[in-house]
Amino acid sequence: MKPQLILLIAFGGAFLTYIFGKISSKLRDGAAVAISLALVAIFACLYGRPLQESFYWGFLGLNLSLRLDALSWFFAIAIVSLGALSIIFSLRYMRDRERTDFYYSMMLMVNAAMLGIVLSNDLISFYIFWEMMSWCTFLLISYNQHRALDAGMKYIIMSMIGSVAMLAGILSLYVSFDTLLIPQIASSLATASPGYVLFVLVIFGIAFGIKNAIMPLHTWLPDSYAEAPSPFTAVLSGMLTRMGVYGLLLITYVIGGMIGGTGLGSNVSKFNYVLAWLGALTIVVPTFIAMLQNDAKQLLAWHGIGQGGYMVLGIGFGVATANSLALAGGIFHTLNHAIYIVLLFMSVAAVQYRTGGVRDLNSLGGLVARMPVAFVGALLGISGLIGLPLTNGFVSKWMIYKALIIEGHPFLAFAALIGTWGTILSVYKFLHNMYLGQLPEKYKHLEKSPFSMQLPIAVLSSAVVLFGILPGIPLRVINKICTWLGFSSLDVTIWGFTSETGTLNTINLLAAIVVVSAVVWVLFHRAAKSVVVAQDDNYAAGAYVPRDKYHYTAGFYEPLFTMLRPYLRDVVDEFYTALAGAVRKSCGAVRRIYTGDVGNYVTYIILFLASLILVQLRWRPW
Amino acid sequence: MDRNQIAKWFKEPSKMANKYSLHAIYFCTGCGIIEVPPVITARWDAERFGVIPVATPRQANLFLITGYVSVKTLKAIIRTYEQMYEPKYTVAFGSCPINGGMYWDSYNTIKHLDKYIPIDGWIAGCMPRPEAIFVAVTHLWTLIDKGMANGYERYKKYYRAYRRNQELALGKLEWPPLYPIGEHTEGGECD
Amino acid sequence: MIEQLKRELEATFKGVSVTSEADRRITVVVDPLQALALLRFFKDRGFSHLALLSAVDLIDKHAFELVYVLTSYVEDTGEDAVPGELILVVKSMIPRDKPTFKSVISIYPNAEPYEREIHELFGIHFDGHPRLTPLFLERQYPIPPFRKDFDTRRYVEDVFGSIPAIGDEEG
Amino acid sequence: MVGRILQFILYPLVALAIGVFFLGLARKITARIQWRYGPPLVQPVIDMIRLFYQKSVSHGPVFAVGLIMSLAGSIVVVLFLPFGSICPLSGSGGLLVVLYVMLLAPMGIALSGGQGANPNISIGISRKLILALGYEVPFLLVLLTVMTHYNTISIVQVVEAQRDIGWSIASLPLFLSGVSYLLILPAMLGFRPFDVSTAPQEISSGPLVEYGGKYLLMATIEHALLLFIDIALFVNLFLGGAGNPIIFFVKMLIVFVLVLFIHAAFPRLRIEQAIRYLWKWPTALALAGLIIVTIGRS
Repeated sequence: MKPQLILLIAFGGAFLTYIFGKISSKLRDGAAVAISLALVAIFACLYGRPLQESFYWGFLGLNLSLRLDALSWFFAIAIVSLGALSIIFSLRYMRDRERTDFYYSMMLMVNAAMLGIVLSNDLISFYIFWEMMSWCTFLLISYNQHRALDAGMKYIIMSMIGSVAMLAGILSLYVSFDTLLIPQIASSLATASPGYVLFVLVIFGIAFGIKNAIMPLHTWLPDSYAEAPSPFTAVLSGMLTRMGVYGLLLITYVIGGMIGGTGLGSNVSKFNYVLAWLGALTIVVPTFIAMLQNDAKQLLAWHGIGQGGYMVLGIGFGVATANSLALAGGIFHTLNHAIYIVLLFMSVAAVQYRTGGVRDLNSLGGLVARMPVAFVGALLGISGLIGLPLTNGFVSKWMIYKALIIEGHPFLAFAALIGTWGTILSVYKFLHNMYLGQLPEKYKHLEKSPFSMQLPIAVLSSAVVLFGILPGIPLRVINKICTWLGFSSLDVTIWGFTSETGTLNTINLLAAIVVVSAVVWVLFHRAAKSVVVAQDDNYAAGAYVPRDKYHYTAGFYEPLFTMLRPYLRDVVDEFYTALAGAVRKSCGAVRRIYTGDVGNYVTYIILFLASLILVQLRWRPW
Repeated sequence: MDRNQIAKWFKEPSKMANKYSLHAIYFCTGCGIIEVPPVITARWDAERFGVIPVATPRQANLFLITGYVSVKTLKAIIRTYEQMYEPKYTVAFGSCPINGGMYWDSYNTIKHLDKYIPIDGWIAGCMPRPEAIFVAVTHLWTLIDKGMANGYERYKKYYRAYRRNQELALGKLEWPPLYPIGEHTEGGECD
Repeated sequence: MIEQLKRELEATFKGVSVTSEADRRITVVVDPLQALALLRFFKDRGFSHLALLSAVDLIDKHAFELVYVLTSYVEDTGEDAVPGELILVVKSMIPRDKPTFKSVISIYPNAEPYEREIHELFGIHFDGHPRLTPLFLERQYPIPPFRKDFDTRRYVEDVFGSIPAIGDEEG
Repeated sequence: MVGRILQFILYPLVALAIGVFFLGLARKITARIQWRYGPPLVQPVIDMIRLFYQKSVSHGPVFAVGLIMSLAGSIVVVLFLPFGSICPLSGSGGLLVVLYVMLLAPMGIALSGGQGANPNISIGISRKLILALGYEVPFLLVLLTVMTHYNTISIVQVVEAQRDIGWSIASLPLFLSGVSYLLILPAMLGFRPFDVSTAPQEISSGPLVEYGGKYLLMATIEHALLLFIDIALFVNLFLGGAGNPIIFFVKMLIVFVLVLFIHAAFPRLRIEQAIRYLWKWPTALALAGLIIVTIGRS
């Protein structure tokens, strides 16, 4: 099974679904699901065997090659499985929408492009697939027309800036080492001057920073998450934005030679410290901005940025101090975040599907009675996001904190911990306003979410709990990635870590919690019976308040907002919009030069030639 | 605590616990509310008897009705009483809830509160003094001991009659009945 | 002060009797037709505060007497008057069998709850009142309760007395 | 092995007994300060027995599951804390795990209250979470100071380290964080100056509005355990956490009575005032302690 055959299947599948769509929608849905499940099967059985494929296409005299190793397998299996789940989810979600053929083929195309990135072994194919991914995302984000168009525009402008920066980096690498195969670059970079290495780091860092929405470069994310169709937002937030993390890991591999050989070059570790601090900043500020949002998807989008900060903090700090626990924590958090953010977006989409697109938190409420499965998914999703014990978020956060504290960086750890508390407040508001509280009259007869939506939610909820209780399963693969990147391997066991400065044992934790809750449940059950009452049989100081007379969840954290609101304006976004406005104004001024009559153009040319001659006479630059 | 007290604790803990931990909710009806603050504060400390004021009927098992009951207040009293859950006791202060007191011929007050919600203890007097309230609490203990403080069982047994009386006094009630009563059958016992 | 007011009133309204039983208190009795004009007259004089609107059931004269109590905040009710000290009481009688009167909300807006209360308790209808709905009472009464011919004892007997005690009627 | 199982069973019961004793003591001492006799010391036990037999109202499955989760979370945290020489779960998680398991309690009550669908509950929960955010800032700084100072994340090792170099509240940087911890202790325990989330007068006891018999029983048990947890954590981290449980209990008693006096004497703050206070003095002290520790370490 050669890698380019896999890519062929993926891209071919995308076109096939488009053609089938022309024939019949049922055939197209079946084909889309079949292809995505086939990809999952392929990667599942490719677990242990690294594949090396050197030449698959002569392109301008450069040989493009693909490879599959521990790092790319880890990301690939995540991409295909989340892709398959979101395709299954969107079967019912997109049923009565228009342009569904375009939608399905684009979804498969985006998955294929991401696979391409992860499998590519040289920078040109990496760049091609990167561009393809960006453009497919742009087309999918602007699927709902009107407001989604400018969200897509904002996205594509920023990611184009990133890819242009990457292109410049690739060209400079090609010019200095005249090879584009990543392993060869890694070896030749070891001998390069530290200044050049720092330049490569910064250039690629900007490209991957924009994609991973690190703090100053994050402004495209909230609008594009909110406006994209929900199943695609799940994929976008789950894996697509984490291609930036894959890129960062790639850089650590490329400069891997530096770590093994001369130890960490001072400026390389300095760059990664800056990255770690940016990650810490990205954890704190967006999480508190998330509290202000009244739109469910905006709130989750801001958390997407915040959690991205954990990954960057883990990886940046791990590389800066050659600490494999932090690096493993960062990688593991990427997987965990992918799982529970997709789960949360799917539960929001399920509610949207039933309530006709409503996602304003102040007008929903009490849906736990009507949509229990979506509620359980949301509950497990937010406990993963917070990092409650027995969920996967907890283990990866624990790894990052332990590394930070033992290495003696309490302020970074403090930023991360405060991020957790900010998450708790804003995420409880999300759950409370959407599922708990009073059920409004108009949703009294809301039916449950359809089975095709409940299946992905159930699968992902069990994944959240499974990786929380048995973190050893993914950690074994991550351990292989760390050793491949040149870091020391961790003594990982099935249930956590043993070390003298503090251990983690999730099995004992699970046993303790299960036994104790059983005891508490027995005590609870033996006490006097309780009567289940209707929602309006509520204490209201003796008065009877009928159902829809008041709704109390508006302005959930009002006292805190009045204090924090001046500090939480999105200054970066305002700066960018001001910049864009200034550019538009100046371009307007320049446009006046083209008056349209030929005489002016001739005078411009003569003036230009005169100035050239003058310069030549005066300073003789040539 | 003498010997048989402890034995009684083990024989019927729920009765003893109900006696010595009466969480009271008092509805500020009529003039009696002036008596409650001195009762629960420093001078006549009700907490010695285990009686503490609580905020909501859900947490309470003692309902103090302090003073005359106007027709409008009766609606709130019934609502509060129905939001409390077994075992619950009610004590009415003063002569107005007994038979109307000095408002016996007023068109706007409820004469015999017992017709609308079951009352376990009455305290006579046109606003009883705090000592009278403590006597009432101790009497309530003996009632609970003998099992005679069964207002809530009476309410459940004759709920249809109580509901009919309430609707005679107040017209149609907005909230559904507490216990299932068939709309068609008239008077008599409910299961 | 009172003579000067009496002269002005007799000049503008006919059949008006102005008396002053106590110091700083003037009672003006007027027939219902001119009552509104009189209130408007006093309002322009600076009596801008309608302290109270109440009714008296004179059952032997078969009439209701509406009593408007006015005071003023401004100086110019007379050369030595202190704000608010001079209390003016306007009375007018309306027949008991046709208890209707014009609402004074156009002159004194704060009369709205007073008129609702009097409507509820005396049964006097104020036409021109935006919403004459019940204010205090929970139940409907055959005769408005404050009227003298409303026998409260008999009402209490046959309304509350008729409600059977719990448990005894089942034997 | 039998000893360990016994520890697992007896330790939470001992913790509950101490917590309930503290509740009784609180009511007795507050009464004495207000010139009245106050209930017998065992009054909380009587209340709990009565609540056990009282019928109650439920608003749905989450109403009960949330409360069970919060009580289970508190009991599991108790298992992680060393009490004198006993510490059942010391081997499987340090201070970080305790910090995260302590999240279960407020989240559980917030979840179960959420389904109660009552405006008072919603206001109570939002105040509770805001107050929690308020005292978490200094609390996290304090924990980080202790962890960096002893370069470990396991409480047992912190206690052992203090055995030979004396109480950590004596050393300069940790004195600042110890004082900061004491300043935020009333907020963590929900005592008077900061009991904005369960204010009986303003929002008729906040999240507890719809709790009847057994629900109120679970809430009181959870509050009693919360008393034990926060004070035991303070004693372990700052007062050396004694060898045998008796001395440990005496230290806890002293700290509790200190906080109780503040509880009995102070009126309730508004939520904004509480946050402004919590983010001013305790945070400044904790930050100073952390800076001194990091400078000392690097």
